[in-house]
Amino acid sequence: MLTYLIRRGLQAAVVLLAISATAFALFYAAPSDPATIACGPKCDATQIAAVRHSMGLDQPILTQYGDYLRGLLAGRTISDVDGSAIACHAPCLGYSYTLHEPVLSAITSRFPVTLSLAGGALAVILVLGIGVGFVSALRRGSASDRVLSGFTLIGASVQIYFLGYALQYLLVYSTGWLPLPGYTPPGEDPAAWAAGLLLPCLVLGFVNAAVFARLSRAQLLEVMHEGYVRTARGKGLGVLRTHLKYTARGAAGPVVQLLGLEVGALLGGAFITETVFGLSGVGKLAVDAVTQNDLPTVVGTVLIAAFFVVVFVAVADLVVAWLDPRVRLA
Amino acid sequence: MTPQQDTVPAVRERQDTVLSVRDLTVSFTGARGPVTAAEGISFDLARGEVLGLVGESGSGKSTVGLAAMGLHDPSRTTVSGTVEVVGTDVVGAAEAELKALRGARIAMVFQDALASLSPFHTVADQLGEAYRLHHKDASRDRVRARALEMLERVGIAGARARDYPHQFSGGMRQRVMIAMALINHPDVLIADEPTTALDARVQRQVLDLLAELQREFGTAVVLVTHDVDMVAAATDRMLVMREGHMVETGPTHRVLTAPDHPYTRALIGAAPSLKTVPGSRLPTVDVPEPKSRTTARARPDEAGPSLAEVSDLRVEFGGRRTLLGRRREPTRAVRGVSLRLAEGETLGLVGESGSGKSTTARVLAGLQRPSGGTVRFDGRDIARAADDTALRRELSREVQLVFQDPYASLNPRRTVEEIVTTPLRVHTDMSRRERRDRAAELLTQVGLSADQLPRYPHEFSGGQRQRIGIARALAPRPRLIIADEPVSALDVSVQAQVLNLLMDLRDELGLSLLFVSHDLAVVRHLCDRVAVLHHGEIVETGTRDDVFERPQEAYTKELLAARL
Amino acid sequence: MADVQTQKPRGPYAVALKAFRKDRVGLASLGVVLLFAVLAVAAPLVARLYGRNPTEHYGQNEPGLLSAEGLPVLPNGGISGDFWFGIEPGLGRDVFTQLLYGVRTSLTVAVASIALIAVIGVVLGVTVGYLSGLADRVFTFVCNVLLAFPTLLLLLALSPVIQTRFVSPDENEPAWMQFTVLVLVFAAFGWVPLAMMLRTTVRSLREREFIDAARAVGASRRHIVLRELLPNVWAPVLVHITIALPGIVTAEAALSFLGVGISEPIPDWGRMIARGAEVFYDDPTYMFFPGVTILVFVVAFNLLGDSVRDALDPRTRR
Amino acid sequence: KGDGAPSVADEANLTAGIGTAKDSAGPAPAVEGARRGGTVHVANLRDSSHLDPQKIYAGETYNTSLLWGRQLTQYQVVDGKPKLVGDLATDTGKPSDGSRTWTYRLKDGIAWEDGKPITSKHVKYGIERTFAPGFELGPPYWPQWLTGKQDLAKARTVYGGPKKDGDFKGIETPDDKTIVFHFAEPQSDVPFMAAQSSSSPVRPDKDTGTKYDLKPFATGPYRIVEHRQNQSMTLERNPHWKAATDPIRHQYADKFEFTFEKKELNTAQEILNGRGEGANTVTTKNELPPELYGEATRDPKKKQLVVDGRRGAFTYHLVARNDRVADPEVRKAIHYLFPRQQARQALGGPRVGDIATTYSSPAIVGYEKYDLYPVAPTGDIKKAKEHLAKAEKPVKSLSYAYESTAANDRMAQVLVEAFAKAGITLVTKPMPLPAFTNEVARNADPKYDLWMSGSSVDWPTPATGVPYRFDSRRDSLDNDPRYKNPAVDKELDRIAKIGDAEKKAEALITLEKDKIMKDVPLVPFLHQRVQQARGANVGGAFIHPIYGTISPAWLYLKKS
Ligand SMILES: Nc1ncnc2c1ncn2[C@@H]1O[C@H](COP(=O)(O)OP(=O)(O)OP(=O)(O)O)[C@@H](O)[C@H]1O
Ligand SMILES: Nc1ncnc2c1ncn2[C@@H]1O[C@H](COP(=O)(O)OP(=O)(O)OP(=O)(O)O)[C@@H](O)[C@H]1O
Ligand SMILES: [Mg+2]
Ligand SMILES: [Mg+2]
Repeated sequence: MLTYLIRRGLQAAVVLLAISATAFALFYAAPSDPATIACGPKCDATQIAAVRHSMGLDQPILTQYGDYLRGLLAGRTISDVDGSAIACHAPCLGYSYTLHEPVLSAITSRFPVTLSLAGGALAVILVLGIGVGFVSALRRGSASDRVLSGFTLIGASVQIYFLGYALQYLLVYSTGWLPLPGYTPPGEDPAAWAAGLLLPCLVLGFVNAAVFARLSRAQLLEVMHEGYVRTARGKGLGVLRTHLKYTARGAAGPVVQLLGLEVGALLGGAFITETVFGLSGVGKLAVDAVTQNDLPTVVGTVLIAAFFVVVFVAVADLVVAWLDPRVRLA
Repeated sequence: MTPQQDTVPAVRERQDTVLSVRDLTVSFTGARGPVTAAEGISFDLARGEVLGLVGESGSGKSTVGLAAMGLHDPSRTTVSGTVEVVGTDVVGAAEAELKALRGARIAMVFQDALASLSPFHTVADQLGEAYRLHHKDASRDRVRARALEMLERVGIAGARARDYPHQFSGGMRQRVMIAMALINHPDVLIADEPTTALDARVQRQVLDLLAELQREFGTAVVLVTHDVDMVAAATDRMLVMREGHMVETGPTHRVLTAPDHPYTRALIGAAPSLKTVPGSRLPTVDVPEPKSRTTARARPDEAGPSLAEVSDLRVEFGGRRTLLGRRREPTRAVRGVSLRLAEGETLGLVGESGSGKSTTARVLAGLQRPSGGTVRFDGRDIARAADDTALRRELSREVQLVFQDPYASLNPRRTVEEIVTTPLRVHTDMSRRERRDRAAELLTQVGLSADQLPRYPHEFSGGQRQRIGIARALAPRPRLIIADEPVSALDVSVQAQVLNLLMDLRDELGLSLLFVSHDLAVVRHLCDRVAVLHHGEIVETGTRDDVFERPQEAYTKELLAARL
Repeated sequence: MADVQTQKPRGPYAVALKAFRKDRVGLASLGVVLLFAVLAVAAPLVARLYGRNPTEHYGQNEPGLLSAEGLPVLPNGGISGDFWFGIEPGLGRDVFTQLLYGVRTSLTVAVASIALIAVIGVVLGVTVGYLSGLADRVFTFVCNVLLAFPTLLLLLALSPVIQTRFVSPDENEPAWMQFTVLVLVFAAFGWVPLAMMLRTTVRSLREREFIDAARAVGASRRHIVLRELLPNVWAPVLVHITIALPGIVTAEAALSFLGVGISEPIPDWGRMIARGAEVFYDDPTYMFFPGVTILVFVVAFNLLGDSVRDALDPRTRR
Repeated sequence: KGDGAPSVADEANLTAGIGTAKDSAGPAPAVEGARRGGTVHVANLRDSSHLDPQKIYAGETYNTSLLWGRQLTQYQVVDGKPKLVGDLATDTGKPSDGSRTWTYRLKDGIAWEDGKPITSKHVKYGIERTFAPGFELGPPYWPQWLTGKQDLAKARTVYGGPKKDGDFKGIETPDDKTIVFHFAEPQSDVPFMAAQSSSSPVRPDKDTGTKYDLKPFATGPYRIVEHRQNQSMTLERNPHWKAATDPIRHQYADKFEFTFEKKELNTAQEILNGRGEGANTVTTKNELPPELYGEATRDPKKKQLVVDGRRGAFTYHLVARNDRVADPEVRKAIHYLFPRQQARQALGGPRVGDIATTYSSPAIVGYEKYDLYPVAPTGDIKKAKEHLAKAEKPVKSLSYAYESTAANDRMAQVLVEAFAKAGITLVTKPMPLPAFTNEVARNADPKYDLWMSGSSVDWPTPATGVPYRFDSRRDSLDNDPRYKNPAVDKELDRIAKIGDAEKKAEALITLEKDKIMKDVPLVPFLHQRVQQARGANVGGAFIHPIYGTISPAWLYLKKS
């Protein structure tokens, strides 16, 4: 177990290293220059050169990347445009000259939004996705199965940006049934927090739930014909309890694995949902950073997103191993 | 359990009948319309009686068993007739009624023990659940104690109760299933092929256990099997099924000795036993009375030039370096085996599962790299053939394989023609036409017809597929054929066909044959010499008669004794 | 248990085809998909018959169609006998022909990407699945990296880079280049799931005896990969393709929605929706049509994918 | 009216006058109907990039920083009409030595948020900071003018800021109330430059370097209590600010709460529908999202909440690179074929701006309306073709670079269509803003013929406009059309010596009209407008005529 964790950790570290290198190389190869952006609109060439120098952008890219990695592990001091020092503690993801704050703090301050959104969406996914999958697998071929399958088909096919706007138009704007989507810290006003996130979570959850509904339905149907399920019924166990105790357990593996990937992806920021509903989460931060060529933030958000994916994929593997004693970790 | 005298059903008192099946018909709705898997089945089972349900694969045995449990999926199955379990008609009964019945009055040991035990729950949990379901007010401790008791009863140490099924061997799992079925002392037990896929020794243990428990609890048993020997040994009455219909029923002794129906006769004769004449043609369903061989097989010269030879062969698996530098313990599959196969000879390789038979065969075929020892074919060192494509290609001209699984060894996406001509493409520069003609010729040789060339494997039955596999092996006109359990996946009557074919071809073509099997009777029937493998080592080698009549080693004796 | 041998010989695909022919939903969705394909191919013809083209600024050139703010004057987004689906706010282009030509954009990108994905995925997946060892480890690593990479961000960041790096300033970014870039980037990430799936499939196929059987008759590696393995993976590849294609249509639209992707004046559904989002308080119609079109298209494709899978998968046919 | 917004009488003529010493005395003329108390909420999508007074270089932040920062001079706005008056100083400055020396006297009673008096040393220190590295973000004028070196880098070799080079000789502070600037050349526009944020005092003991950028020390009516970058900012009344010293600002609300990062559309929805804190909210940076504009114009209740005005002196022009599109006939042809009305429609209609015929904005001193080559707003293809026919070489294709936004994409299509009608293929080059800045604005040799340029002057006189844009000796950052006319250069040299701001403005506008625009170096398109939203309960909201956004310094709550 411990060796497994260590090995998995090392693997994850290498993957993240590769991702950071790729992101770094790709984004620093972009045509526009962070120094130009950091320096004001009236900067001339010599000034920009000075700014480049003080930001360390005139160093070879490998040196810059080395500094970046060092900052990530041990923290470093970054020089501002004017050459003054900004302390950036480990894990230092760099400093955003557009936001004028360390990338990590920019991410952490937006993280509650993303976390709330991810949590809500996850709840919807679990209830709607797996619940629907369960019901329609149990009633395979029935009218309710067809209705639910149609429902998930729509979910799998609809665009967040279409559904998001359409629902905003119907439920918020024309009727006022729901409050405007937005984020209020739950500590401030839990009701407003829930109300503001209701629609985004529902939409994000619904669209993603479809995949889970289909997967869990297919999985359940497959496992339903396993011998051990029949054995359980042969013992005199009822249908529902058999499926809850045996079928669901047998079907869980792939669902959990997909769930791990999904949680990781959600925590890395739901780019489109956050854009559509105007939630200032990590995803919106990332998209904005890309459009504003805020390279440190782009690399930082890419890394964070990848980090969550890697971590939760590993967690999912652990859960699968815990669910299925046949799976050996090592 | 010795065969009893025929008891006339009419004489038996009503309350003594624990299972009464009348005119049972089961059909499935499939993609191609309904499939009737059982039709007009009727029988009675008295308390304490053992009924053997015999028939080849797909004849509807399991279907009848499941119908008795009321376990057919109602949405896709139509069941008609009546199945009365201690007075309750299972057909059309309410789920609640069935729940009370299942596991308590009627229980089933399902066909595949590994698949039938939940991999996610400990053995004790699964046993305990079976008990608790019908003893609602039993305390936790009581349930646990009962589960342990039942485990011990089937010979599994209580200490292993917290283990998961995958940590058990096949025989142990089978015993767990039996324990689970009997934990509530049911009136009827349906044991669906409880011993297939088990070694002879384990098979024996399981059957003995079943008989013991059956006697003890007075349970009536429906023993589903396709093994005639087993029926003879363990049942009072038998019922023969074919394609969903009852062919014949009656007291076991009577049916076995004087079968009414030719099918029954063929079924009984098809499996070689330790008493059949070696090398004789076996009866099959299509040819119940085969012509006997005109010329007896001449004993090949054992001392003659050796065709293939391995000495001190060792094969290890695994033991790869892990990331943290720990080496895992390698599996030592073959530990110093020495064998010799003379030109024209048939050598049998027997041993229980995992003893290294296949591994040895694969080394000889150039598919597996040995870890040590020498391998020679016709005097040439072929140890490197597994890694050296050119060498293997040369070798494969002379040595060909017939595989165990007729389903897995034929590529489902290639036509029979493509499959059979592959060796020709590799080894000859025949034109397409010529290859085709040769393939047609080969098919006829193995008893199929040439117009089946454009078909795909899934359109053939298991026996036919095995023939295709044999045709492929014959294509390059090899000198040695290695047959790795070529009949173990087949029904007895089909098995007989394939064995007959192999014997015919061997004689016609003067082939040498390395025949791998765990079935002693089959080996005895076919082989000139026999080598017994145990845990990767040769325990005993000798001529057929020496090994079967005068076994020297304890292990060999044990193996022979386990045969029913 | 009908005796199949009395019928004409049928390959596994023929069996699947027969199963598919019986699937009414599958046929219907195939019909819709084909309809879209025909519309894409015949777009100029349809536009000619209809009498409008997708690029002309009708609303700006014909007075009375658009308000000073650029909103359609007629209700429901300016739907009229001349403009069946209304006119685009701002420029006043015809929505119907825009949607029509939008099919071309979506289908071109999706089909080209899928073709590339299929080639890369099959080659890599099958090869790696057969080789294992070092190749396998490198492959797994690359896949892990690509899976953890936030694709959308990369796409967002990359498009302008390519545009400014590779296009000379005195020519329009050629349409083929826009398409190529999109296709390449979709393919760069899209092959991963397919290749991973094929790798697993091939690995289990490799354990099957018929591969050993081929080795035993002396077949070369090439023969094994090309003739023994490949024919066995077409079914999963086909299923994967039909299920992945609508995903690419969606992703392409999402990119356009976020402001990168195929640029003006090439009609594009995602861009229409983005514009629709801007005016949807004043002119919800403009969002309705592209939104519903994509929905129908993707639903049809997903249904088709399901049907293809059912037809090809012997287990679901059960 | 009733909401206390200053009435905007005649927008066309709202240029800034220069006020007298009497105008400069506090308190500011009361806003009609204003009352004290309450918390005004300001919701913007983005936080200001800088709050350090010497780094601020954006009209909106100038406007917001009025809440806590004071300068030597500032614009007093009465009834929407701006007037430049003394702020910390008693008047707008006294020139001497042919306008080479300017003297300011500070008022009595002006104090920092801790009650300590503001002295001329603080003002000097603040201005000295503009020389230091890192302050290239702010306007360059103080270093340039004080050293007489156009090149900022050279100016900085003369003096490198108070931290590096200590005291700067060019600014004298004979006593705590007096500050004297010695310029190398005659400077007429010093009063206007003294209104820029860079002319704010900074107290050396409070100069916390980079941190000062988050939370500057207050001199105005409010002080910053808390500022979390990109999240929120809270302002409270500054007890040491005295209304009597300030002719510009008010201190009506108790508090200002700034919040950031909320979607513009949602903020505007809340304001227009009075949901949540909407009624007490105002946007000072966000503009009214285009999504809501139609709705807001239809509903009279909502229309009231939309504050519309001129975006300061911002203009939007189609710039031709004069050395690539060298033939004036071709530029004239472009002038004629440019379909201003369709282009504006694609951008959103009349709300985005008024169609321009002049280079300079009507908001600047000395503005004069003229129309040298009258053309219908839908363009005149016939005339365009005539001019093209006169061109020396036929024009087949032109390239057009622009910042890629959905609206600009649409406008590009309008241009493509119009150029096509005149037989010219317009090659469009959309690029994201950073790339556009790099590739076009900052590139000494961009390979494009045309681009759109939105620009403004640094203060409402043409002095930072015309002489920069059309002087051939200036670099492409200033003279982006690459306009070259020796006669204009000569005339600009002459005008530079004029020591009076208003006279100089007049001369420049005349030059623009009589010489420069005759050559069509660029095609005037729009004098931009701006719309922002204010809550129903917020009074005193108007678009500041100079800074072009709602100014918080005039706001009050009707009920609290
Ligand atoms: N669930 C099902 N759906 C459709 N057909 C089925 C189903 N179960 C069994 N069959 C068909 O019914 C027939 C009888 O099957 P059954 O399992 O009873 O045979 P069996 O005698 O038990 O064979 P084996 O010895 O291989 O276990 C076969 O042709 C089988 O294909
Ligand atoms: N590829 C492999 N990797 C690891 N272990 C293997 C491998 N192949 C075989 N073994 C192990 O080697 C031993 C011998 O296997 P082999 O297949 O030769 O047995 P067998 O006698 O053919 O058994 P069976 O009758 O079940 O076919 C077994 O313990 C098996 O688990
Ligand atoms: Mg069976
Ligand atoms: Mg074997």
